Amino acid sequence: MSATSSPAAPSPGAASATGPVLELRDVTVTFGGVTALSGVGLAVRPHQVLGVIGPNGAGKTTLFNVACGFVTPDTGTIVREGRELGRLHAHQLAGLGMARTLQGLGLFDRMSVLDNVVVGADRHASVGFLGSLLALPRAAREERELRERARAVLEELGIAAYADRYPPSLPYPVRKRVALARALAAEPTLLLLDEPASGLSADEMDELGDLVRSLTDRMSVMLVEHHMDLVMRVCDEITVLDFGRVIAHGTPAEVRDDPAVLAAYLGEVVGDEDAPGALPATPEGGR
Amino acid sequence: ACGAGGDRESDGGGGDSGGSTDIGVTDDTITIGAHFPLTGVAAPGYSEIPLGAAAYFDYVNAAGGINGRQIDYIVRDDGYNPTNTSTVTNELVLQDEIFAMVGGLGTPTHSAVVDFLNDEGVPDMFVSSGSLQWGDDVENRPYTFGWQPDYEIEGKIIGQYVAENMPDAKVGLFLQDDDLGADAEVGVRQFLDEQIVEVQRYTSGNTDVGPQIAALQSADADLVLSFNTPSYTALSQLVALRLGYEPQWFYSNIGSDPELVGSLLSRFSEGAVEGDNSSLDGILTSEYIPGVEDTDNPWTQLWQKVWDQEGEEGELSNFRIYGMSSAYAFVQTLAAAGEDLTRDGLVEALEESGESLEGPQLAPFRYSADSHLGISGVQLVELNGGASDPITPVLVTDIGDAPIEEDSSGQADDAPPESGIPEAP
Amino acid sequence: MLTLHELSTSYGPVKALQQVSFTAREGEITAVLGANGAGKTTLLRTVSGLQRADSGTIELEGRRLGKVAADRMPGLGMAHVPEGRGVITELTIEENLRLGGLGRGRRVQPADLDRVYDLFAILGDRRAALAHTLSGGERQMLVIGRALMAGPRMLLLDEPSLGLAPRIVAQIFDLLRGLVQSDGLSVLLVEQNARSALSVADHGVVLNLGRVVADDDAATLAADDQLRHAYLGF
Amino acid sequence: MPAKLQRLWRDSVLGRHVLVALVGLLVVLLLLETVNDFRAIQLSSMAYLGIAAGGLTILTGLNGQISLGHGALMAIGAYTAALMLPDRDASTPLPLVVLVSVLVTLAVGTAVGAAAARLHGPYLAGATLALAVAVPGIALYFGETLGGEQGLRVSMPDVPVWALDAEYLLTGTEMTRSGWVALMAWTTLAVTYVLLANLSRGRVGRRWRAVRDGEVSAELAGIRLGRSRVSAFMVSAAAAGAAGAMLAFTVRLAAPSGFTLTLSLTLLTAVVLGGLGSLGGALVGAALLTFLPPFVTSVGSDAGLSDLRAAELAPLVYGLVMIAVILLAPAGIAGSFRAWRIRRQARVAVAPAPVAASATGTTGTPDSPTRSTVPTSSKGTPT
Amino acid sequence: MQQLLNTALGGLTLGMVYAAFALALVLIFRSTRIVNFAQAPMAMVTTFIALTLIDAGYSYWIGFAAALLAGLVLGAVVERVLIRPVEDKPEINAVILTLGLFIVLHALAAVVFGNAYRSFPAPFGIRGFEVGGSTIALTGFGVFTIGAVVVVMALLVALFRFTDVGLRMRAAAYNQEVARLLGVRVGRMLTLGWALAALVGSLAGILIAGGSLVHPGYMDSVVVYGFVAAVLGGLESPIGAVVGGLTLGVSLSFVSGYVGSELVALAALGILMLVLTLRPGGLFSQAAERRV
Ligand SMILES: Nc1ncnc2c1ncn2[C@@H]1O[C@H](COP(=O)(O)OP(=O)(O)OP(=O)(O)O)[C@@H](O)[C@H]1O
Ligand SMILES: Nc1ncnc2c1ncn2[C@@H]1O[C@H](COP(=O)(O)OP(=O)(O)OP(=O)(O)O)[C@@H](O)[C@H]1O
Ligand SMILES: [Mg+2]
Ligand SMILES: [Mg+2]
Repeated sequence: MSATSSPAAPSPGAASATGPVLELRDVTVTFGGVTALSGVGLAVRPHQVLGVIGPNGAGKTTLFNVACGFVTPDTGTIVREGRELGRLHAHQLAGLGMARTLQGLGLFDRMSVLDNVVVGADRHASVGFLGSLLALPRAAREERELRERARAVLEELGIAAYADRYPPSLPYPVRKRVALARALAAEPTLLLLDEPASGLSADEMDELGDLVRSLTDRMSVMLVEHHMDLVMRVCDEITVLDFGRVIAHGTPAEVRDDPAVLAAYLGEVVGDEDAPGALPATPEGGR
Repeated sequence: ACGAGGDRESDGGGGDSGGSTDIGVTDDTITIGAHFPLTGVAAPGYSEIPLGAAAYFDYVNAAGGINGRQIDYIVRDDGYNPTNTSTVTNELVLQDEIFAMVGGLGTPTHSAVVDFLNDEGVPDMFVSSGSLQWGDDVENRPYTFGWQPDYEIEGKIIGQYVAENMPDAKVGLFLQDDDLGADAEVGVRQFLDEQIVEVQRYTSGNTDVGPQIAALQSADADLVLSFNTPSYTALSQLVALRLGYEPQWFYSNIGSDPELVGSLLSRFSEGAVEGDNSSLDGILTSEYIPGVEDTDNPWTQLWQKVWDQEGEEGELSNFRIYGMSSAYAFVQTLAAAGEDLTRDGLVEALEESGESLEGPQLAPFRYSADSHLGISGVQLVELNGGASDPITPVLVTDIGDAPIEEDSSGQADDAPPESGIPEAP
Repeated sequence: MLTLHELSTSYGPVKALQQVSFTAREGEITAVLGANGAGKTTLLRTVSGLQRADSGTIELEGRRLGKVAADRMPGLGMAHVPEGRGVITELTIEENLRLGGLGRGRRVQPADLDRVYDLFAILGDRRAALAHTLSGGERQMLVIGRALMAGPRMLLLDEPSLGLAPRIVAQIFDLLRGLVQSDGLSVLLVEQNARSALSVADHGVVLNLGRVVADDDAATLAADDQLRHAYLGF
Repeated sequence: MPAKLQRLWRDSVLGRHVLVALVGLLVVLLLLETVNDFRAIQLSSMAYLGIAAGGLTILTGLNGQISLGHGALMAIGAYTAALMLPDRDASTPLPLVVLVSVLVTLAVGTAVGAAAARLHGPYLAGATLALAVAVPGIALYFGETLGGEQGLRVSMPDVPVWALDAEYLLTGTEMTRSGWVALMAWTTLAVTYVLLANLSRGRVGRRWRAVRDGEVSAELAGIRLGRSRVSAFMVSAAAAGAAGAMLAFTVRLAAPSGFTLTLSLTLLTAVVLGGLGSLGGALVGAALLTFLPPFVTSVGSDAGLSDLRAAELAPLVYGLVMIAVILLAPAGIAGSFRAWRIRRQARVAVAPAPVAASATGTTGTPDSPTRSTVPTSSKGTPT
Repeated sequence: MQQLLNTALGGLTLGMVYAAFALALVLIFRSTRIVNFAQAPMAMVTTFIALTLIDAGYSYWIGFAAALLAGLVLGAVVERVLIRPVEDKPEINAVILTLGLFIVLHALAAVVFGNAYRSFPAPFGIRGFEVGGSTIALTGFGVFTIGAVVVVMALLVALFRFTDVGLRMRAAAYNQEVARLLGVRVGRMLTLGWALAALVGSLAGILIAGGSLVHPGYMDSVVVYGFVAAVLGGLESPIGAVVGGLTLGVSLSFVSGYVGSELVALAALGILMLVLTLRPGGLFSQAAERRV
C-alpha cells in the first residue's frame, strides 16, 4: 500500500489481445421503489483485478448479484468472454468458470472444512447419480481426486491443518480462508470477492493482498472492498459507484484524486492514507 | 431336505384332532384372546366391550370355570389400525398361544387377520362386526364365525318394513363409507330401490356431516335410513337440528344405542335438545339383544348381577352387555365342545349345535356346516322415553333373496339359567 | 465507570479470557485491541452478560454486576453493538430502532428516531422497509443507530466500522467523540484496525490470547513501536 | 498386511458398506434361528420401519427437508405390492413386486418432491402433512380397485423350495413363512442401507448436505437447489416404497387405516430418536418403535393393570421416552454417541492449539501445529 | 339453493374453528418459530377441565373461563419446562418434542377423563335461525364462534402491530440474543407467547366442542386442517390464519357435500399445493427475501 504499489501492468501478452472476461452493459436494477443500479457498465479484463468501491448501499453487492444470477436486472446484458448470457441462474456460475465469495461467509457449518472445499471443486466431478448410488470404482477414484484437489488448495492457503475441523470451531480469519479456498477449488477464471478483508487485521489484509495479486496469473478478480489500503494496492482498475451509478472509473491513482469520489465515498480528510489516522479527529480530552 | 414344507407346527391344531387338548388349553385353563381398540379414535365405546366380556368370564371362573378350566382372556389393543391388528394377533397366536380368538372387533381390522387365523387353524369366534365376511365363505374360512346380525339382513328387514308400511316415503340413505354402509345398502335396495331419493356417505373420522345432511334435506328425503356408528347418530341429530331438518329417522342397530346417544345428545344448550333420552323419541331402529334399558328382561338382570359382581368401575352399558352376550355364547360353545377340548372340536360343536344355542339373542344363530353367519334376524322398534316399543315381531331371514319371516323358534323367550352359566345345549 | 477485575471466560476447553483487569473511565473512549481471536468480542460479551464469566468481577459505576443478565443491561445504561449480524432482519427499520429505545424503559419519542434518521439518511428514507433488504453497511448503521436510541451512558462497540465506507466511519467516530464530550458518554471500542481506533480513543487495552498485555494512554500505545509490531500490526 | 487392509477398508466405500451389511445380515439370520414366529414378524416390522426411516433420515438429516408424509408414500408401495399379489396363485416373483413398488412410489415421490422443492421448513411440513391424510382418502374413493376401508389383502406365495432346502441344509431347521418374510425384509434393508450409505458418502450426499447448510453457497458451487431437493425426496420415496412393499408382505394387508398420520409421524420420530442423519440411528429408532410399546404393555399387564390401563400405558411411556430423549440426548441416541466421540476428538485437537489465528509471526506464541500451517507474510509489516 | 347456502354457512362456521386453531399455531410460530403439534391435545385437556366443571354444576361461562385460564397456565408451563431446553436446538427437535407431548397428553386424558364420547354444551342455541320461513345453518353458537374468532384475531393484530409488548415478542422470536441485548426479557416473552397461544388454542377447543362430542381424540382432525390453514395464510399472519381457515372450511365443506367426503383431505392437499406453488410462503407472506 505504499504509493508506489501502483498495479503491476496487466500481464503482458494475452491480456489486452483478448476482450474482457466479463462485461456488464447498461445494467439497471430496482427493488420496489429502490433503484439499486441504474445504467451501470463495467468490464473485467483478463488477469486483471477490478475494484468496485462506493458508499454503503451504492449497489456493489447488487452488482455482484447480477453477475451471479441472484438478481435479474430490469435491463442490461451480461457478457462473459464475448458471449452474451441470457437469463443467468446462480447454479450456472461455476460452469461458466466464475466463483464468488459472500459478504457473510456462507460456509457449510455441518460439513468439515475439507468437504466445504470439495463442494467448491464439485464442478470438476462427472460421476452421476448412479455412480454415487452404486459407489462405482470410478466414483471412488473421482472422490479421491476431488479430495486431493481440495487438499491442495487448503495447502496453498495454508490451512490444511484444519481440513477435518468444522467451520464454527475455527477462528474468523481461518474461516475466511476456507471460504476463499472453496471458491478457488472451482479453479475459476473469474473470481468475485465481496468484502474479503472485513474483519481482518492489517497484517492479514496484506497477506490477502499478496494472495489476490498472485492469483492474477490464473484468473481475473473483481473485488468489492471498503478498505482503501487494500483496494489501492491490489487493483489494476477501480470503478466507483454511488447511488447505483458509476461516478468514476480509472486506475487507483486517478480514482483517489477524483473529487467526486472524495466527496461521496472517502470523505475529505482521507487524502493521505499513510497518515496514522485515516480518520478525522485527533485524540483530545481524555485525561 | 425335501418335505420340509410339510407339517407346520400350527397345523397341529387342525391336524391331530384326536388328541384330547390343544394349543392354549391345559387341564385347568383355556387361554383366549381378542383385539380391540383400547386407545385411539375408535376407543370411545368400543373399548368397553371387552370389559363386559371380561366381567362375564370372571363370573364363570368364579363359579369354577367350564369343565374345570378357568378362562384366561387376553385383550390386546390395536387402536383400530389393521397393521396393529396384525401385529397383536401374531402376538396372541404365536406368543401367547391362544386357543381361540373371541370377539375381535372391527371390519377393516379383523379383515387383516382373518386369513392368518384360518391358515393357522385358530378358531375365530364371534367377530364383533356385522360384515358378511364373517361367515358367508365357510370353505375358505372354516374357523371364522360371525355373531351379530349381518348388515345385509338388517338392511333387508328394514327395507321391507319401509316398503310395506311407508310406501310413499321419500327415502334418504346416510351411510358409513365401508362394509357397514355397503352391505346394508344391498339389503335395503332389495325392497326400496325406487323410493330412494338420495344417498350420502360419510367417512369415519370426519366429524363434519353438515354437508351430507344438507344434501339429504335438499333432496326432500322425509325418511332417513342411517347405517352409522353411535357418535354419528348424535352428530347427524345435531346437524339436523341446526338445519331445521325433521325427517323420520331410522337408525340401524349399531347406531342407536339409545342410552349412549341419549346421553350424548342431552344437555346441549338451553333446552335446544331435551335433557334426557327422550331426545330420540319417535326414532325407529332395530334390536337383536335386550339392552340396558330393558330392566325387566331376565338377561339384562343377569348382566346387571354379573357387572355388579365382577365389573370394573362404571355403570353397565349396552357396549358391556354386547361383550357379555357374546362371551355367553362362547362359554356355551365351550360347554358344547366338552372335556376334550380341541380347536376343531370347538368348530364342530358350533356347527352342530349352533342353531340351538340359548342366549339373549332375539333370533337364533345361523351356524351350520354351510354358514357361519351369526344371529338371523332383528326386531324393529320405536324408541320412546329411553325404552323401545316393538313395531314388528322378531323377523328372521338370510343373505341373498332368502325370504323374511317371523321367527318361530321362540328364541326370544329364552331365559338365562339360574346360575347364569350355560350348559351344553 | 467500568472496572473489570481478574475476569476469565472460556468456551469449553478454550480459555478465551484469562484474568483480565482494567478500567474504562467515564467520559472516555477506551479501545480494546488485539489480533483475531485475542478475546475482544468475548470481553464485550462477558461484560454485557451474554457470556458467563468463569471468575472475576465486573463493576459498572461502582455497582457489581455479578450475575446480571444481558437483558438488564440497557436498564443500567449500557448498550452493546454486537459483532456482525445484529439486525433483526424480519422487523422493519423503524421497529429495530424502536426496540433500541424500549430498553430504556420509557416510551419511544419521535425525536429520538429523528436524531438517528438525521445521522443516517438512508434509514430515514426506508423506515418502513424490512431490515433484510438493507445492504451490509446499511445494517451496520442500523445497529449503531439502534444502540444510540437507548441513550446509553456506557456504549460497547464491537468493530463498528466493519463493512462501512470510510466516510461513514469517519462520521461515526466524529459522532462518538461528540457524544463523549457533550453527554459524558463512555465507550468501550473494539476495533480490528488498531491505528484508527487509537486515533479516536483516549485509552487503549491490548489483549493477546485472552490476556491483557498493555493498558495505557492511546497516544503512548500508538507511539510504542515494539508493541505496535508485536500486537497491533501496524 | 494389516496396513494394506486398513487402506483397503478406508478407500473402498462400496466394499466397506457391503461388508458391514453382510455381517449385519448374518447376525439377523442367526437371530432368526433362535426366535419364534412372533419375534420373526416383529423383526420384519422393525425392518420395514427401518427402511422407511433410513430414507427419511437421508431426506431430513442430509437435505434438511422435513416430511410428515412418508407414511403416505409407504401406502403407495404397499398398495402396489398388494395389487400385484391378488391371490396365492399370482406367480409374480417377489423381487419384481418390490421393484415395481419402488418404481411406482418413486414416480409419486418425484411429483411430490417437485412440488415441494420450493417449500421450506414448516411449509413443507404442512404440505406433506396434508399428503399423509389425503392418500388414504384415495383408497376410499377408488374403493372398487383399492378395496375401500377394508383395503387389499396380500396373498404371499409359499416359501420357495430352494429357500426351504437351503435353510434345512444350513441349520437343519425349517423355515417358516414369517421367517422367510423377515429374511426378505432384512435383505431389502441391507440393500437399501448400502445404497443409501453409498449416496451419503459420495458426491450426491455431499451436495445434499451443502444445500442443507447453505443454499446460496451451494448454488454458487453449481448445485441446482431444486434438483438436489427433488433427488433427495425421490431417494427417500423409493426407500418408503420398498418399506411399503415389506409392510405389505409382513402384514399381508394394505388398508387406509394402516397409513394414518400416526405412521408418518412415527417414522419421523424414529429418525430423530435414533439420531438425525445416521442410518444406524434410524435402525435404533425403528427398534425402539417396534419393541418398546409391546414391552411396556406387557410390563403393565404383568404388574396387574387392567388391559385398558395397560394399553394406555404404552403410548404414555412411549411419549415420555420421546420427550426424555429430546431433552436429555437432543442429538438422538446414535447422534449423542457420535457427538460424544467428536467432542472427545475436538478436546484432543484443541488442547495443544490455542488458535493463534493471526499469522503475525512475531507474537511469540509457543510453537503450535497451527502456526506453521498459517502462511506468514514474507514482507512483514509494510511501509 | 338451500343446500348451497347451508353448505356455505356450515363451512363458514367450521372455517372459523380452523381459523381459531390456526391462530394459536401462528402465535406460537411467531413467538418461538416452532409448530406446536401438541396444540390439539392441550386444548383437549382444557376443554375437559371445562366439561368437568360444567358437569359438576357450574355454569357454561365458568367452565369457559376456567378453560382459557387453564390454557394460559398450561402454555406457560409447557414452554418453561419442555420447550425452553430445546429452543436453541434444530427445529425438528421441538417438533418431535411436541409430538411426544401430544401422545402423553392423549394417554393421560384417556386415563383421567375416560375414553368415551361426551357431549359438550353450547350457549346461545344450536338451532339454526329462521329466515323467511326456512332454517339456515347458522346458529346462535355459530355466531358466537365467528364473533369470538374475529375479535381474537383483531386483538392479536393490534398486539403485534401497535404495542411495545408485541414488538418485544417478535424481537425475541426472531433473534434471541439481539433481543436480550436490547433489554427484552426473552424468556418472559416466549412464555407469554406460549401462554397466549394456548389460551387461543383453548378457545378453539371449546368452540369446536360446543354443541358436539368430545373425547380424547376429538381435536385430532383439527390439527391437520388447522395447520394447513395456518400454512395457507403464511404461518406468520393472524389475518392469514383466519383467511386460510375460512378458505379451507368453506371449500372443504363444498367438496364434502358435492363431491364426496373421502376426498376432503385430498382437496385440502390440492388447495395447499396450489397456493404454495403460487406463493411458497403462503397467502400473507412478506416480500421475497434478499438472499445475499
Ligand atoms: N431485496 C431488496 N429490496 C429492497 N432494497 C434492496 C434489496 N436489495 C438491495 N436493496 C437496496 O439496494 C441498495 C444497494 O444494495 P447493495 O447491497 O448492492 O449495496 P452495497 O453497495 O453492497 O452496500 P454495502 O457496502 O453496504 O454492502 C441498498 O440501498 C439496499 O438497501
Ligand atoms: N462460540 C465459541 N465456541 C468456541 N470457541 C470460541 C467461541 N467464540 C470464540 N471462541 C474462541 O475464543 C477465542 C476468542 O474469541 P473472540 O471472538 O473473543 O476474539 P476476537 O478478539 O473478538 O477476534 P476477532 O478479531 O476475530 O473478532 C478465540 O480463540 C475463538 O476461537
Ligand atoms: Mg455489500
Ligand atoms: Mg471479535
